[in-house]
Amino acid sequence: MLDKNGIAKRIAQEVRNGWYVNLGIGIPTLVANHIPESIDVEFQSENGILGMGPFPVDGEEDSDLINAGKQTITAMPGAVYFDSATSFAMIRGRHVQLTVLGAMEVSTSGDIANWKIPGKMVKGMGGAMDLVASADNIIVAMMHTNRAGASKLLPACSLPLTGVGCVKRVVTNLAVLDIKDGAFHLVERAPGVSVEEIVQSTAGDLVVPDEVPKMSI
Amino acid sequence: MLDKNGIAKRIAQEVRNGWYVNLGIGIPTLVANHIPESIDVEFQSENGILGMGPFPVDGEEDSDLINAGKQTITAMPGAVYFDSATSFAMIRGRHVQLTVLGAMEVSTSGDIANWKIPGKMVKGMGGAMDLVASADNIIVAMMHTNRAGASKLLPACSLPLTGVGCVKRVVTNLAVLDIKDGAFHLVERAPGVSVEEIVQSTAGDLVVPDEVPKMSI
Amino acid sequence: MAISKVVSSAEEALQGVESGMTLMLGGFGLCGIPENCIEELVRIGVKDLTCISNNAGVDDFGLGKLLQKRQIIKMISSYVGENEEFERQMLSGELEVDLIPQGSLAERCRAGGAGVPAFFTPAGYGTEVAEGKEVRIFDGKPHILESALISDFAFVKAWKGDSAGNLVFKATARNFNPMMAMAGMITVAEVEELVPLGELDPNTIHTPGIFVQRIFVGEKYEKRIEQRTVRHA
Amino acid sequence: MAISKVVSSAEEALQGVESGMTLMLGGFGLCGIPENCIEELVRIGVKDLTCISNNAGVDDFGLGKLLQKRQIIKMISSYVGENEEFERQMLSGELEVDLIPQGSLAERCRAGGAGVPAFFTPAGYGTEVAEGKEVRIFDGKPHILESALISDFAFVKAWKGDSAGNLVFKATARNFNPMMAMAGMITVAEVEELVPLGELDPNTIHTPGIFVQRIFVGEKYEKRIEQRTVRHA
Repeated sequence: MLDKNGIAKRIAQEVRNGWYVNLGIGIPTLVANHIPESIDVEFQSENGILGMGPFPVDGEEDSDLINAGKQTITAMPGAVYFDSATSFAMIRGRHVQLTVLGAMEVSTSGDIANWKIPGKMVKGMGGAMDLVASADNIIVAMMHTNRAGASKLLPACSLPLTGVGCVKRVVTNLAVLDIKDGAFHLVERAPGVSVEEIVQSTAGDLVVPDEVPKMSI
Repeated sequence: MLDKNGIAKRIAQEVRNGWYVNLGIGIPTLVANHIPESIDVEFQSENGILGMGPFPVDGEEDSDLINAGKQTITAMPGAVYFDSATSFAMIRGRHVQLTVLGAMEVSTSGDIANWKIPGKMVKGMGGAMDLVASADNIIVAMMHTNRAGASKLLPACSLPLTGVGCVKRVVTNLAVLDIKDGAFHLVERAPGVSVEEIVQSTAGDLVVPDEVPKMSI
Repeated sequence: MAISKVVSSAEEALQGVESGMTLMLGGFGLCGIPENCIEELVRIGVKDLTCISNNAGVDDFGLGKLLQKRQIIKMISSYVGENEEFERQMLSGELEVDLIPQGSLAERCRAGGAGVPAFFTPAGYGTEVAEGKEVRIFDGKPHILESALISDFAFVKAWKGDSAGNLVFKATARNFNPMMAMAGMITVAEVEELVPLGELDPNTIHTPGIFVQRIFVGEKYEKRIEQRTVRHA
Repeated sequence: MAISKVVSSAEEALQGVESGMTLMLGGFGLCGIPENCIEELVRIGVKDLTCISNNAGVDDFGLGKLLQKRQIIKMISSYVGENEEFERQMLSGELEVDLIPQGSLAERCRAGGAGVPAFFTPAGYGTEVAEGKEVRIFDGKPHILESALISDFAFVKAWKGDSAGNLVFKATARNFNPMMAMAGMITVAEVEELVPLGELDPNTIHTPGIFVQRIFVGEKYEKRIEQRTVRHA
């Protein structure tokens, strides 16, 4: 079974040279730590930077330089700042090759719910709806089950949706799964995780091939 | 009767302190020469400059700095350059207080035709359609009659339209006229021009008040 | 001569702001917010405001200050966490909240400033954001029709500005400020530094002065950091 | 490390350009046009091109060179005077011409790059430009629905650029270049000067490198002036 860093590490393997990547808050943010040196990518943060670097060293924080999670950051050589309309022009116009974000629920039709729980305080969708509606390549990073142990991979989302039919791949603590033809397709299992355990933890239709390779991370 | 410079001079009287002004090619361009020193205005050229200055002195032309008529220009202190989308955001978003442009025909309903003569080579509308569709304040600068002596102020335009119901004031070599309630309203006559001459030269309905002041220019 | 937009104080800059108005306020989180305009809004005590702002500040800073004084009746935002008073007012029904996808919010402000009354976007299709909105398929993909946003006043915060109202922003403090400057009927810019006319390179101005009606130097900037995050070197 | 977009020549930059494609070309008149890309288009001799460009050059410069070689079958522009060969081909029916209001052309390119498939504008309502287009009233005023434009290749010309494809334009040579950079499936930028990564101030970049797929230094710039106009000092 993977921890959060393991999930991020596995997702980092999906990143290709030359891609612009938008990483959501939480596990997705960790992906940046695992991109191999041999690969050139640039991180976009939707509040207005391309070429986001690591967090600053203590004492070098700049209140004018933050990421979409409102954290202080740094800029890499070749970075560029822009306004929010331009930022979402990049996103909506499909100039960003990969979006990684968290989710509360994902369905077999590729729907995603990650912004609202009825009855709880609603914080808002931020840029998530724009990101999922536009990206050609969306990877969801999440735990396979919620704290109560219930599957987050469902026949249909029960929570209010963030986007419809947009998620193509999910990486969890248990597995890598693709979504197509109205089902989850098991692609890889995490080290130490059995196919049976994944089947048990997946509420939506799951297609299991004869051979399920173990992740190499 | 006014010459082209006279028309420009009369139009310059319409300009108020603090206005952003877009001047079309031809007579409108001359308006800039007649703005009193006491008035602060900025000229916008739709190819991407605000704060346009006079033509450069010989030897100081910059091929990267032109106006919408493709003429070499200069920039005033406080000028700013921008792209074409931003330029027309200014125009369409009604941030430009006054547009002055030429016309082939104007009608009693405020329609304007100034871009196309059927059977002749069509050069295109450039920014004229955006300008007339958006400006709150459009003044047409033109000769009262065409070369054949026919009126350019008509009950309805015969040429393909540039815009509909948008012109509120026309300044010609003979007169200043407002357009409202489906008619031209004579506001001022040019020096040396009789009301009869204006009536003769105006094909569209013309409302003539008892008193028609002479322009003071 | 360039048109001068300079006013001497926040007080003068906010002349004409009245209760019941719709205001836009630039900033993302606490980054790039018009601190001095917010202070002045608190001071003059206008009420029943509709505020269009990506976020709602924190309890004791940014728009949170207006919430504490119950000056806001409606927020139009994309993300409004980090604020207990906000939550209390929202749950009690004192505060109406209209949540909008962040990209749609940005584009709707730009559209308002650019004279584009409506546009299609894929964001929010199939979600509650799309309820009551026209849906149309383009290139096989459903889109919803979103309308432009404008405001009575827009308050933006820039790094540098000149008397003509030209503005330059710093780093990610730019965010929503340029679009909101376009969409305000009256746009007030507060700046850290007012430079002499002609000092800003006309090639590198972010917001042309035509979008700004009043400009003043902010008295003091706290520029609070919401999530101070550092790495261990 | 930033993604590198640098190619060594116009020839390499235009790899993949084929007859029948739709191209965007930046520039206003002869100001800010991608001179070296145009030369290369002439050299490789691709035909049946649809060119989206505000203007069509003059007889012997700019897009006029492609017209002389009869490489263009359709022009999408706002103004196409100043060109006798253009006129001849248009009147003889060899060349199709789609005339678009300049602001709509600019906004349609931006929309194409920004993932906005369509938007409403008042420009052209009641004229032949509106024929066949949906009309809708907003705030009492009729608007027409205009669609986004995209292209197989966009060719833009900048003043300075870096290896990440970040671009800075000079004065009014910016014009249509930034929007077209956004709207090209493959955007080729030619620059007067390629500067080391990190030299461009990230605050003052006009076109972020994400919109540029290939960048090269133009071999030679004539930068011809169309209407040399001077005042007598």
